[in-house]
Amino acid sequence: MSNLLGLEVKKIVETTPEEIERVKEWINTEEYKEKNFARQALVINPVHACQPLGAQLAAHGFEGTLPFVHGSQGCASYYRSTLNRHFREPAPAVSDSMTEDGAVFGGQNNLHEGLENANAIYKPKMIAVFTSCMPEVIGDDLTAFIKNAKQKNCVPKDMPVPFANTPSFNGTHIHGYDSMLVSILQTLTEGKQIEGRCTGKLNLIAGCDFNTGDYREYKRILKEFGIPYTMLADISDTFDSPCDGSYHIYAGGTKLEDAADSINGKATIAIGPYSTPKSFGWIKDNYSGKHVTMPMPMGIAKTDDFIMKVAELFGKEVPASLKNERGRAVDAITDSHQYMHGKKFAVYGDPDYLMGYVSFLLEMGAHPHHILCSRGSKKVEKELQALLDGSMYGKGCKIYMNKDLWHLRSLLMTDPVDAVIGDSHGKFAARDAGIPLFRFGFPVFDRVNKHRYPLIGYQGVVNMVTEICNKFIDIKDETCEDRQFELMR
Amino acid sequence: MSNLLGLEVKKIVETTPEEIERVKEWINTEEYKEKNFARQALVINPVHACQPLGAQLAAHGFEGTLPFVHGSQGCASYYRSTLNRHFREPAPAVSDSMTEDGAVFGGQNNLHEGLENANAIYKPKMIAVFTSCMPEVIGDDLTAFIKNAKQKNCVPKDMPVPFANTPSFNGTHIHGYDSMLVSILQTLTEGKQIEGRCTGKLNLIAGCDFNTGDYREYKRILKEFGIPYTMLADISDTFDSPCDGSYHIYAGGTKLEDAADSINGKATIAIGPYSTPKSFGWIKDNYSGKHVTMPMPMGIAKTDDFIMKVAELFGKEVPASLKNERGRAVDAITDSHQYMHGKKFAVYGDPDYLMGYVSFLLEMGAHPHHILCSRGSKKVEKELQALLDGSMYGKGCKIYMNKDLWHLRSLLMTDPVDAVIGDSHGKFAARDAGIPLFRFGFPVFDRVNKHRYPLIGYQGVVNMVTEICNKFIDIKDETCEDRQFELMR
Amino acid sequence: MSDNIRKIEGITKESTEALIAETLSVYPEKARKKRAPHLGANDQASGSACVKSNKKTVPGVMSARGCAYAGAKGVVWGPIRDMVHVSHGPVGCGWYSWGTRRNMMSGITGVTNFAMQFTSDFQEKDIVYGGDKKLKTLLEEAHELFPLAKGISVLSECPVGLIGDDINSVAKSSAKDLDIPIIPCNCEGFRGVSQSLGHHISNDTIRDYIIGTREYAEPESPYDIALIGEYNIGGDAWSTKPLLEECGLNVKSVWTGDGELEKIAATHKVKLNVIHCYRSMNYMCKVMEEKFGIPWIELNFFGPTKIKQSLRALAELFDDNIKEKVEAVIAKYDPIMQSIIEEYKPRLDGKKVMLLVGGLRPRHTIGAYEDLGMDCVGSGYEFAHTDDYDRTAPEMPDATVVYDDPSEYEFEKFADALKPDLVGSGIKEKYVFQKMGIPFRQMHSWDYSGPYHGYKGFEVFARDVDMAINSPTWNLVKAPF
Amino acid sequence: MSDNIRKIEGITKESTEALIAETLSVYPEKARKKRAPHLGANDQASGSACVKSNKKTVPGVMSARGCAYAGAKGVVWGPIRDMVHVSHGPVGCGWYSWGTRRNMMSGITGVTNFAMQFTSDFQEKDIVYGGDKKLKTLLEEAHELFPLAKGISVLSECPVGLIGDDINSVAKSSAKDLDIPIIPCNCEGFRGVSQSLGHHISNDTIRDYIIGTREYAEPESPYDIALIGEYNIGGDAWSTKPLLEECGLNVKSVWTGDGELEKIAATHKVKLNVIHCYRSMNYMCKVMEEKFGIPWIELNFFGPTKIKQSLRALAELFDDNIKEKVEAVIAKYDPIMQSIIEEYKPRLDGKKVMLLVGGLRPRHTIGAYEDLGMDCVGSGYEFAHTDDYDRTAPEMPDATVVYDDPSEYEFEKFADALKPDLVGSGIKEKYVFQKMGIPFRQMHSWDYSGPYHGYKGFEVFARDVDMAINSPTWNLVKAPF
Repeated sequence: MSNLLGLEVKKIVETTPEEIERVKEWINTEEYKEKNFARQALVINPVHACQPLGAQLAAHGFEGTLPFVHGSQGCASYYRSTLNRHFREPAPAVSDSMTEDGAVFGGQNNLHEGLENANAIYKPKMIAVFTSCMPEVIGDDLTAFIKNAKQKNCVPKDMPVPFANTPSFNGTHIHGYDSMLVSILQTLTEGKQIEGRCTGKLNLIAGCDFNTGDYREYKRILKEFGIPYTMLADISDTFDSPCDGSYHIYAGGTKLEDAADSINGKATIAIGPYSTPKSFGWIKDNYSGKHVTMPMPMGIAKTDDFIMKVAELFGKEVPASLKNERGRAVDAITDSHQYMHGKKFAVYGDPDYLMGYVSFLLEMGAHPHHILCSRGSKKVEKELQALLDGSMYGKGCKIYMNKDLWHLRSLLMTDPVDAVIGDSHGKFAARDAGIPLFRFGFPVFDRVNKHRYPLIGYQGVVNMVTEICNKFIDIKDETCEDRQFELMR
Repeated sequence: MSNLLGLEVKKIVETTPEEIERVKEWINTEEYKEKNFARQALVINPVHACQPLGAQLAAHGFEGTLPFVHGSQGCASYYRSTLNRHFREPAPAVSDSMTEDGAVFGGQNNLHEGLENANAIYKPKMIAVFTSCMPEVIGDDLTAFIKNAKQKNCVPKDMPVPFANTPSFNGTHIHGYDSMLVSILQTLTEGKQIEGRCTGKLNLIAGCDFNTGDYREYKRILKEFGIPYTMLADISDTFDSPCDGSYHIYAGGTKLEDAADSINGKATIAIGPYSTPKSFGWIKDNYSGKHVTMPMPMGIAKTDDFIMKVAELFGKEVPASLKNERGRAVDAITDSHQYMHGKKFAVYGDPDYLMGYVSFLLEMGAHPHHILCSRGSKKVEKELQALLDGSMYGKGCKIYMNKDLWHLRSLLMTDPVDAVIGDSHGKFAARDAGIPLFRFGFPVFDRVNKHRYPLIGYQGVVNMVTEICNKFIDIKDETCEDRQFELMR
Repeated sequence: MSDNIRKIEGITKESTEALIAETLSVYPEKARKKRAPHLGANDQASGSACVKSNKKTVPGVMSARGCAYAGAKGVVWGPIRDMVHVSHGPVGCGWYSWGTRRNMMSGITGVTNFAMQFTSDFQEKDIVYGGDKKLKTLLEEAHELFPLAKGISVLSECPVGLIGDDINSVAKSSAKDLDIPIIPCNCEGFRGVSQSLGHHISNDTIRDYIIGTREYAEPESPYDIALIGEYNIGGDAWSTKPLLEECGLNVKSVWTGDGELEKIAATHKVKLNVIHCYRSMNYMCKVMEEKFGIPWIELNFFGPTKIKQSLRALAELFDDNIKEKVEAVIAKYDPIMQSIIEEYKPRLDGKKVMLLVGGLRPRHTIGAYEDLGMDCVGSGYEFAHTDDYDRTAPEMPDATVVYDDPSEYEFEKFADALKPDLVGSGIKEKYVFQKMGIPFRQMHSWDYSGPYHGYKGFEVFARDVDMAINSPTWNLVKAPF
Repeated sequence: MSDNIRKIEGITKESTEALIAETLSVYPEKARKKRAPHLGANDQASGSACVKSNKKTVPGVMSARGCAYAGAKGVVWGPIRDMVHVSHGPVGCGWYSWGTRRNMMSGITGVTNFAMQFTSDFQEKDIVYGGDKKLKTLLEEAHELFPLAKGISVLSECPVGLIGDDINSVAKSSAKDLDIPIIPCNCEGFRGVSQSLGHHISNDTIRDYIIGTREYAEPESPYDIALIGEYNIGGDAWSTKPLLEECGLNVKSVWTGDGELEKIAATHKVKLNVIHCYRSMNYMCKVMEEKFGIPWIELNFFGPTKIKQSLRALAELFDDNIKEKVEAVIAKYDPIMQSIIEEYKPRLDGKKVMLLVGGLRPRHTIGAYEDLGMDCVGSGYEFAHTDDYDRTAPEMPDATVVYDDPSEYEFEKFADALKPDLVGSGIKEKYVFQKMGIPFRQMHSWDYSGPYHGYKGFEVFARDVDMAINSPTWNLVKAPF
């Protein structure tokens, strides 16, 4: 009954140290890099996750909302634990635990039973349903299933149950975020548009952003402006909630009535053209007021654009407090440019983050030497190239589309840089290359509180510059010979 | 004309490598430590500076105020460059350049000429005079000198010219801060007390604190409370001013009229019992309203005390926003206690900072194993001991009063710890011991933006915990063997 | 294990059953009926399960369970260090399970170990046209880029089984072409009710493709054993393997912590299988017993009491030489363990712990807590079977609550009522309880610490438990205002 | 230096004098009268000073000057690495000057070098009763704790001179007791008008206590030289010393960068003194010339043009052997320098720089900027003398503004009017100009970079100047709103 491969039975032979040494050297070579970049089918250490993860993030951004995975239960456990580890916070979500028979009969029974139980036990105000592979492959009809669920009173007829098809074999987490978000907005705003009504508010969508500090920073900026706002899919309190001795399953999120009323907003800004295209497209066609999509405001220039756009949309002056903040951020970068100027970086991550990293680095006179995008369109590549072409510090920098972190390793070993910007998964390549990794992306599993420090806005510039410059100085202090070890740097 | 010592003329002999090796080992021994601690006269690598430095800091905390050093010009250059390097900001101050003849005729002429020129050229609203060694030794009578200066119209009669005797051979920079501050307050409030008037404001003195982020954090907290305040000696804008293409010699500081009116305040809190005793003593006897002196609010418990005191003084509830902030800070420390728990620290600095470091570390379950105070009273020692006695994590921790960083080095080499908290000057001892230095003190000459991140309040807790825990994880990642190098920490 | 019945003050069969009833009261009828048999009060004397188990999870209740793929990739296959493990299907499953279990590995990553994420990253077209071709290419690329990999496992994700790919034949033909073992494992996540089936499927695959395909180079010895169900979490195997060697035994292979394919493949040559995680690998122990006549013994490496019992039970199966060595080992470590207990017990005595872990620790760690003076007032498994619960009954104090695949709601309610001083469970539960101000340790991953196995591990375990429970940060949870 | 007169577009004698007049207009009569002679338009042809210098600073104007102690401790003594330098008096002076000059040192701190802060930390009682006893004890303690220190310098701060302590006799007796050189230096901060007197006093002390008290162990050679006025800022001496050695010369001692007491003490045996910082050490060159007949030559190690001129001038004083070596060195470095210039000049051509530094760089660095295509449109010194300004005239373009001990106000006004692309001065000035959006480099300390001396240094200098001027951060200073 054994040895089904029918390979010959051998005595165990250990690989010789010489052979190990040879391969160890070989994987750092140009020759290896070429073989590595020739890969057609195998993906090694990808930077992207699958759609449902982003869908769950979006769902957590709304008041009293329970994310609901229609599919195998293991999927939900994976999404939850990923968010737990990054935020070091709870990430409550249920699944309807589809199994073999689902393949035969479809998932409607699981969905209905799951909705009924989840509603009874966790008393949500909204259940946001999204799919993992199984129902996508067998082709479950969510529209019908959920209509039936309400008829069967699995959930109250008036309970919003938005749903999104988020197949894992297509796009990445940012697309799942977009699909879930647009479905939630469609569901909540249905019939809420009132002729002539204007909330006077700005609707702000942060995009598929896993940094709670960013959300708080957006809100602080708008507060400085004195502009009323509705932040849509606001995860800041969900994933940065107080520890006060009591657990609240729904710790934060956009108030549902605010989300519903957002269709009557004065203006809507969707941050992250690459993580909110569907949502923005639908908003453009359906929301009152003005609509703008903008890149993440990372770095001084992109933050200026955001600030000016907000001022323009609401016909306001930029408040003195923000002018001063800007001046202090500029002070921080002029005072410390010498620690970053001319340094080479490798950066990777989601497209919206990449645009931010690259323009920030170029502003500092640093080189985003290797720019690696795990999944991205020609449009992403073109926009990145345009950023590079706009600065003398972009010369010689190269963009690698649809590549993974094993490709990055080859780049770091054959064409070295001074540091990497990415997420925790880059730590292995960075260690092999002997350079620091700045954990500005998602996920961060191995440092604390990174998600509490904004990367956007002027404060984000100060945060990035501080972390990067001080790390470079740390390295100098830790590696210099005694006679170069000085009090001042 | 040479060899006045009359020592024998010898051929040059190089010290042997063996001898160098022997001494190199020897200075790390217990035996050396004992000799080192037996020092009576020699001070090596002291942690404290002299009074006038603190006096200049206080002076910079007031609107349109020009710090004026009565003494040798070199002194002024030293104070200025120290502040320049720490804040990476301008620190305008003049001196009256006393020279030899001053020793003979006293410094009145220099003072008068200096006041006249400074006033004409730099058009201050106030000139804050403080002394360096020379006039203190020869016994210049500042009271008379300045009276005469006004009679001679070196400065307008109505211009406030507070002055402080700040001898460098007595106390440290924190005492100079106190003396200058009380003189400024006495000068500005003279005759301003109005029977029955109450500004309804809180007067807040931050103490001799070189962290601009702390000042902003105090103000933010009071804003959350909705309590009107006058922050006395507010250096936050002076030493964290925007870079916008124009230089303003007087970039910030407490409005003089607010300072004058502070005598009619509803309440006054003086932070830092060890850097503001004179000021607080005088305020207690002369200011309207309630008066409280409190330790720096470092760590959760001391911040709670501060928050509750503010609430009590103004009969207010603690706002929800601060309750949530507290909860988030507690969340940060419960989530990351495992990275600090049981770690041993050596801490040194000014008494008020030390109280903060020690109570913060004990809160985290860490041990402030070596507590070194460069200049401090029995009272300081008793208060520190009380903190240690109040926690099981204080067991075995020891306090060293009036010791310097060469003593600290002996402690680190003979009784090792995991990290040091102090200022940049500790970097040499920390490097010899092979442990990290956390630069929470003053001055920081070798890292950027440290002064922009508050250490006080709940945000301060998050900042300290983040820096410390992530550095310990950095070290683990950088020093562990491959098989221990992991994605999660 | 102690034969006399242990009682916990304030806990009776009645109180526990009342707690269960009250907890389930919010459930819809059907769900309540399904869940009720999975919750019970322990009957210590009976020595048998008080709950049903290994049933389908009730939809929508928020279970902590994973899937068959998780059991195969994360648990059984992932730890084998010298193989390339391909997550075959969409990108997510492999990405989520990449580096998140803490099964540590020796060797050089990318050269002699492959603690990386290999995936076929299925796209729409692969679903439509099938992924077999892609798999074939992928296997060639893996073999070319990682020539020292001793084999490749192909772990299918849900779509693979649904679209009817035939990974078995691809594996077979590629194995011939590349002349290395390529193991197909049909562990789609929708199979079975939990990780558990993934373990079983993986065991069967080892049986079918691996066992018996290698032989050890060294001559046999009567002391040759294999260590089964030891996954080297936080370095556990680096504590247990040396310990067994100190007892005079030759650990020829470890399943599968820091494991090596060929040594596992030759395990049919050992004289005894020592199993730690019964749930995930008892299948292969039984197979090797039937097929090769290899006896097996179940041990517990948590805490000095259990370790001592285990080593002596082990010694019973060998000659005096081993017996003496074992006694010497015990004599050597007893005083060290005593001093650890003296340091921590005074700070932990009488503290209560609740557990919800996988298939082993909810019972195996109880003794270690008791060594520190602590009581386990509730325990349960994500994916255990009846035989696990039978083994649990005598370990738990009488009448304490036992929960099988509990929902987050149930677990939270029980903790609310029982007020434990420590909860030991997984990352999904950690922050829920910490928000409640209850100290918590991740007991799947040792919470980024470890090892916890063996004498070396107990020192770390004791320190961590003390740190969690006595961290002064907990005193700050409640604001004074 | 070029003999033809250089003009800067838009700068005339008239424009410069108008600028000066306008700047001084806010000053009170007396101050204006005092300051006027210290500001002037350069007369390049004259080759002589256009300003008065080395006068008392006008009180209250905000001068950048330091004191005699700073000149003695910071400049001359501090860099001698194998001595303990005691800041005798209150704690401040030593603390402020601790580690803030960047004179780098070899050796092991606390063992063979003493880059630390030693002070008697005067208290009230020391002022009242005098500090001589304390000094004696302190010297014993220093000798016991630092047995490898080759000597101790005692640098007095203001109070010491005012209370009439006699450090000279304490030094003399302790030197005998401890049998090591203990050098008393009466450099109280109130002496003189600037750092400059501190240099002079220190030179005299070296003359009186050190020179001639040691002899080199090795036999003499015609190529023995000393490098004087090289303080190893940012490692300058580690660029210049090897360069001179590459030219075939034996650098027997460096004054005082990374300096060694005994080698300095034996310098009377060299054949030539090569001086870089004329201001701070010309005194001892003259002494050694008179007393030991040692010729000296003034060189400039900034920028390839000046380096080449300097090396050839140096070669003229030696035989063909050296001449050949020097030409070989020049031939070796010329192309390297050329490539550096080709890289940076296109980005820097025509940029304007203003300088305010100490006693050397306001003239010595001009050539290096010119090598990069830049023009110096204003320069001045903190503590120079007439002979420095004489040497400056030919280096500066005609009619450009020269300022002696300018106030911050004057310097700022000049920059406002001349709109330099770069200002090179000190830390006290740095952030003033950066707030104005003007790129700045600290030219005392090389702004935490360096070395700037020699061929090696020019590469660093060019990179830093380009970085400062072309950093894109300056484009962000003005807000778009």
